Amino acid sequence: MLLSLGIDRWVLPAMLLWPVLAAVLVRIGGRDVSRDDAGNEAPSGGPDARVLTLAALAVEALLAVAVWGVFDVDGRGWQARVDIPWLADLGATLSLGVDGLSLPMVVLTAFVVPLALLGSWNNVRVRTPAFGALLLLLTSGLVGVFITLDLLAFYLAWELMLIPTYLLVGVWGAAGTSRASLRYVLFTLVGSLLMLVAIIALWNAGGGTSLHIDHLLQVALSPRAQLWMFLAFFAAFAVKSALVPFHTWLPDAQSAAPTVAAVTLGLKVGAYAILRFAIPLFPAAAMDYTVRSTILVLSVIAVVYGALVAMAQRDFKRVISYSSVSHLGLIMLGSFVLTPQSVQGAVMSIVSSGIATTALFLLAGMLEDRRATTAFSAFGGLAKVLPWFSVALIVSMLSTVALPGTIGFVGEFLVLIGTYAEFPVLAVIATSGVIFAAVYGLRAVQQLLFEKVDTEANGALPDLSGRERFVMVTLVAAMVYLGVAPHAILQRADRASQALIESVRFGPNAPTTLPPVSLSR
Amino acid sequence: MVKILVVFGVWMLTVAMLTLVERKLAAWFQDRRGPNRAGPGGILQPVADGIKNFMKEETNPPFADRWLFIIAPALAFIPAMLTWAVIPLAAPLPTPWGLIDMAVAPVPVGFLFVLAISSLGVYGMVLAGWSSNNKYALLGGLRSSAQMVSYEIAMGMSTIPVLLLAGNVSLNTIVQQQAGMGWNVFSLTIAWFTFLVAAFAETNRLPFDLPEAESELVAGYHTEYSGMKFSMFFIAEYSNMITVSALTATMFFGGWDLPFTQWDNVAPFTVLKTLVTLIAFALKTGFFIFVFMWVRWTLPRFRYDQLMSLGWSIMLPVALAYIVIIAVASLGLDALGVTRGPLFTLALLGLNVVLIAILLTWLDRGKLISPASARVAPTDLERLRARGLDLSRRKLAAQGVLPDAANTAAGVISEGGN
Amino acid sequence: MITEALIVSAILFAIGVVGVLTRRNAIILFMCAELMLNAVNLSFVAFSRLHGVTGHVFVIMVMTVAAAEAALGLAIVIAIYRHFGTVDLSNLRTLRG
Amino acid sequence: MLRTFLPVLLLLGFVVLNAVLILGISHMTIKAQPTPVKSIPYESGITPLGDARERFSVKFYLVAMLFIVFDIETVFMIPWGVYYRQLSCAVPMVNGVCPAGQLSFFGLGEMLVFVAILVVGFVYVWKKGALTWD
Amino acid sequence: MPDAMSAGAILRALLPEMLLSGGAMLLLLASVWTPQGNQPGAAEGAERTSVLARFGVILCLVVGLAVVIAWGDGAAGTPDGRVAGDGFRWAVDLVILLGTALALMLLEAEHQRSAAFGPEVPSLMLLASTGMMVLAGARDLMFVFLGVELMSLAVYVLAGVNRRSARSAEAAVKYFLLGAISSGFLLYGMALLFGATGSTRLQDITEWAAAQATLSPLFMSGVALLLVGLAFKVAAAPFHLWTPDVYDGAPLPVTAFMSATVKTAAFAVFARIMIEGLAVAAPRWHMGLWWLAAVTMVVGNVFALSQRNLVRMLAYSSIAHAGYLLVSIIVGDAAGTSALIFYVVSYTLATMGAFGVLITINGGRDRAPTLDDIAGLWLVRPWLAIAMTVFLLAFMGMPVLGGMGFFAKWYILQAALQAPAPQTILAVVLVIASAVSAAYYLAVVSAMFMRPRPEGQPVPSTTPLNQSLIATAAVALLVFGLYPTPIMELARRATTTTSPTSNPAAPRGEVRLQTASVPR
Repeated sequence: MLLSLGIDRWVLPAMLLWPVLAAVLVRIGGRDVSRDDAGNEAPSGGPDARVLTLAALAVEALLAVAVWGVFDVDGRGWQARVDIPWLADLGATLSLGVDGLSLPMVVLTAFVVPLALLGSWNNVRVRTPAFGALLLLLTSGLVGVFITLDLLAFYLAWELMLIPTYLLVGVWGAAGTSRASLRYVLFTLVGSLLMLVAIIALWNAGGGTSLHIDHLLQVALSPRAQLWMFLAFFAAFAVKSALVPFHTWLPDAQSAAPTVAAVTLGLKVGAYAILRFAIPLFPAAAMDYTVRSTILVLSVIAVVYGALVAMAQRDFKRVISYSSVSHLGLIMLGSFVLTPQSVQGAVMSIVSSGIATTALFLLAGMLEDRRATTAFSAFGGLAKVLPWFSVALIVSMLSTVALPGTIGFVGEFLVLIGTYAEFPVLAVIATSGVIFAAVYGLRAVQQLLFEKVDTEANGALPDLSGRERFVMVTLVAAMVYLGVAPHAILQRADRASQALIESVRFGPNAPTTLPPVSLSR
Repeated sequence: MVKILVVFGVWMLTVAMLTLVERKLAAWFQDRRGPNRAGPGGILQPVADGIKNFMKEETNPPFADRWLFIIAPALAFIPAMLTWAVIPLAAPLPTPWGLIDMAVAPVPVGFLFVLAISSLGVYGMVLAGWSSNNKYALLGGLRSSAQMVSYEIAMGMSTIPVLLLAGNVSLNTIVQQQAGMGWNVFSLTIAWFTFLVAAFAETNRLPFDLPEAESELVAGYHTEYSGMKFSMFFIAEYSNMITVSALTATMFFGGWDLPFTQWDNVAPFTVLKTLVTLIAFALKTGFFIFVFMWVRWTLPRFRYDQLMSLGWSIMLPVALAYIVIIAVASLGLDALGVTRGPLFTLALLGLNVVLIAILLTWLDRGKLISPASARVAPTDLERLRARGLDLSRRKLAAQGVLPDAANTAAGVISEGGN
Repeated sequence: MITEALIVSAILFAIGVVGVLTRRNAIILFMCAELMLNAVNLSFVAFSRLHGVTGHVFVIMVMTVAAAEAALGLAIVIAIYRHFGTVDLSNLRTLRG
Repeated sequence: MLRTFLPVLLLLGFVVLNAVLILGISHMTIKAQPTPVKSIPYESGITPLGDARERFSVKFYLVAMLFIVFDIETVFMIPWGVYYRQLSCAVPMVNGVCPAGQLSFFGLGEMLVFVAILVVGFVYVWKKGALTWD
Repeated sequence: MPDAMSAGAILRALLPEMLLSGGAMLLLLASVWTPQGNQPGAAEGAERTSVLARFGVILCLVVGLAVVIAWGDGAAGTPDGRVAGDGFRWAVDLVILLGTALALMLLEAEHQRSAAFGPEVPSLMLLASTGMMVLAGARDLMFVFLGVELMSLAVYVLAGVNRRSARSAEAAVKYFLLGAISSGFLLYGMALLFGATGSTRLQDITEWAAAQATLSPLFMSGVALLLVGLAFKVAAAPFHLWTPDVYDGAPLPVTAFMSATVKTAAFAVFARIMIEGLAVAAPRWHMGLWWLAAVTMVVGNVFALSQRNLVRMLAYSSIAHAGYLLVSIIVGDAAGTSALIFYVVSYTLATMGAFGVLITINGGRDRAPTLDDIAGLWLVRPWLAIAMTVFLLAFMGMPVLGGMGFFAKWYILQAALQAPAPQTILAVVLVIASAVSAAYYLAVVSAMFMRPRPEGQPVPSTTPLNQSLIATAAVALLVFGLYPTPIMELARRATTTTSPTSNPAAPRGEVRLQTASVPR
């Protein structure tokens, strides 16, 4: 039915452009609630900017559903693909399309952002039109990163995320966060600008006629050139996704950011980009023994280190951040082990981490709304006071620590299985990280929920409102549903990960010494 | 070279005699006798002056620039003595060694040489004024420099038409051209007049002797000088006067050329020709020297602002416009097929007559020719009074006496004032 | 002859550069700059003996420019003097980073 | 080249020598007998007040600047004036005469442009009052 | 004896310049009949500056039209090849006129506040841009010198044009002295080149150099001195020391003019001399220019980091931009040149816009705005803050939100990496430097958005003209940032359409191959 409307022709461009358009509308037409509250000014006309933003994001989510709908599970290659002529002189087209890898990301993003906004409705109450506009721009960038097939368009989308995030964190974040957000931008920028050089070099090597990934995948490169380009790409993505040791900006930025921004920072955009671009474009470099083992070791270190550091945190938000760092390690591990299971596991982990992190940050935000702090020392015994909250927190935390039956388990399990087949030692070490994860997860739950109510203020905290309940129930339902029925994603990611591995093995740049990967499982 | 020594000697003698001539002329104009003690008819007066100057004590005012004070007279003296070297004095002289140009240094860029060297003289005056540490002297030096540079432009521009006709900067060629076409004073009357006025100003002679206006500045830049140093300034001034006269003669009155005949211009050259042309040249030059002195004892001195405004707002535009007119006219005559000859000159003369008429009626309007007082109509008098009133009011305003004090004149940097 | 002129020109230019580097008086700096230009003029004239009239034309143009520059420089230095009462550049301190 | 200017150089040397001689002789023949009163600058008998080298009217600077600018215009006009006839002829001249019908307005046009620019500057200076001395 | 050079050909070749200078002189005459100072009617006289500035803008548009027509006609340069008639000249002319028009608007805006400018300032600006246009077309060292001086003399005056301001006077004297000295170097270089080659025409110089087995020391020292002089003019490190002081002291519109348009013209002539004239000697100057570019990028960005004074910051940033542009000259082929043109378009728009904002927040005070002045701008004038962010991001080279700035860097990087001898290291230096530059540009952004408005800071107000300038610049940057093809098409045409008089001896690109055999 959807196909008959030709929806696949316009849905992806719409997903990319609608938020930008909506951003302008929200900025111009939205009403700033805080001004009404302060009574400084006569309420300007128009609806509440937050409502407008949410509506726009809801439209975006609907579009994502449409994409999901038109996606052919058995199809090969790009789906819902659209090519819009753009810069003829560079050979750049606005080429959009999804496959099994990006589809989950698109849907995840399109749902998580509005939920996060709804869940942190009162987190931001000042200058909401601008806030909404920036959030929409950011959404456009996020979606763009997942659906663009042209490297120039991808780079534009990639950088489009930067400034809105910077402003969201800096302006609406806790006081004195401009430094943290600046650090985030600078870190990211160094990486992405190096990537820009690599993109141009790659394009140049491909004859300077096209920036489309399909074209560039066919470009044969010298090992040396591959290595440099891969390192440039990897630098950009690793910084963005906060791989240890490039992770230092993440906890600072996330803990300072307004909830929505923290959620978007937690989305594993970089990890996706590594799977999508860095590995298939430069397989020989990625599978080079030194490079690969270094990254694998780094990943494992990230898993363990993230978990260990998370254990030592005294602030709930920072625990979430470090757990996210730890997850990223697993995703990287899965990506670079590059077996069908591990890649699928990585995809699952990206999704699970996205959902769980969102849920946790929303919960932290709810705490913060109520008590203006998220330090463990301020809380305790909330289980009795806030039952809804507690349930949501426990489920989310269990998913984070990969309890079977939650989505988190699926991802980690697949990654670890895949890794075990290739690198048993690494798998074992990484598994220890999972155990540490249990420790920090339980510790957080215990410190927040189960000790005595030792602070007067905590006794009278209101439980989740209807709005908050709706958001948390949705997220928890997603975690549990995907935990028991991961098929919905795995089925779609299967072909894509196969294709990825094939392109690595048989592409023009395939490594001469193949990694010991068994295709038949 | 012999030529240098001979001509230099003659030159110095002429200068010396000129001081006497000037005084004699002044006496004549004023109906008195002039110097008559030293020698017969005062003929040895210059010698007496010279000896006196050598013996006279020199004062050394407590100035900061002792060396500049000493060098300044030399700086005025040297260029004055150099300029005349390029002026052709007569038709070439046949000698056993071939034809010899009757100029000390017959350089091909004679005209430029005169312009260049004569403008160096201003350094002497400025430095004299500066190093004297005397307010009169400083002001005199400044005035002379401002005046000389102002009129140098008018002078330069007024000679361009000559170049237009001659097509060369060699003074000899200019003389030759006039021999062929007739004197430039006919074809370029206005240029001649502007040149003459500028020449007066350049030599700091009355009516433009503001730098040494004795009624205002005692003696101007050489107030503090005495003895031979003073004498050197004096020599320089007279030397310049001769040079300028000779230049006028050369550029506008045919130089050593004899009018109405080609006899003197064509080979073979003989000693007789040289002598005759030399005399012709000397007569022409002498006439202009006479004019210089005549004017000195006839006309009153200009006011300084009148002087500057004459130079900048009348001489310069007139000279500029004249260049354009002559350029157009000569091109037009060429287009009409008039060959360069007497007819050409006549045509230009006609043009000049028209131009002079225009100049006198339209441009002058009673400013130059007749004294303003003779022409002021009652209504104009009223206007002038009102203007004077306005000026004094403004002056008061500037002093802050009147409330509506306006700013200093914007647009140009105005500071101090004297 | 040309070589000598070039050497003189180079020396004059060098004097100008050294003056520019070592002096702080605006007038002297200005004079040094003019000296540099005129040193170059000398070079041009010398080279013109080899290569024809182009150098002379260039010299006239440089002179023009130098004249305009001189007029301008004088005006600017006067302005400086009016504002600061000095032409010593090291006393000019309104612009500090 | 050098031969043409040799007389000038000789004359220059001669004149400089003369100047030095005059200054030197007069320096030797006289005996300075300075007294304090004799040494003070002559200002019509009034004791001088302050240094002579005070600030003087900016007008003098202005004239200097204008001179520099306008004098250079003359520098351009001289070569133009000298070559005017050649510039007015579209083909090389024959015996100093331009062949009939070959007159060109190139030289005149160039100079008119030049003069026009000069006049604009002149009018500007004039209207700004830089030429009036008050 | 006007041999072969008919007056008509000269007229045709120089028509835009003549139009512009003629118009400028008319404006000058108009300005002189404006009462000022203590003359009666001086109050209306102040108005006149604004009127004249607007006329200047119109004049720029007219001349721009003439340029477009000339380009469309395929107008050639002068027959003797001393003035180019190629696309590069016309394109640079257009950029210069754009910058001049915008600067005139800025002038008008600033004048509304401070009344600091006399009525002749617009015509000064136009005369400066006449000089720049001469530079854009100069194919003869004589014209180069003439253009440089025509431009510089007017800009010296412009720097000191606020006569009430001591800062302005100081800027003028510093600019003047350094400018005069750099002219000296430039000229000496020209003299030595003339001495070595016997001509001042770039074409002759190229032919001479191509015919030599070894290049004489005279020639090379000429090139070196020329390089130094040009480096002074474009403010490349280490010859940049005058820049911050001069930019700081000069009136804001003039600073904008200097940092965008003057730089454009200087780079145009730099490129023409280096690429067209001295390409044969490329192996010899290449290394020097390489280091110049690298050092300039680093120095500009590093020194900008510590500035609180926004104008000084932009001054250092303009030094850094000079470094980026030098990269395109080092690349030296058609791609590099078109990248240069694209870059200056983007840079002009961003600079003019940014200075428009600075003029607005400065409110006519006689001092440079600092970070404190712009702090919390977002709270009072959100759109202004957004526009400023766009401009800063364009400087930085951020895609989408920085608009054209990104593609400007992209094209330079592309040219650098595509060149026959790829400049990979310079490209990396460039991007790292850009990343560093983000620190200070974002410091301004963060001041605007993340700091409270200081007490007592007045709410800036704009004139409609300035407002439209800022808006236009920002929108143009954004639009062409998503679809840069028109501008790039223009830039590309500029470097591929050559006039009949273009140098056949040195087609671009092949030059390098020829010189590869030149022994060092």
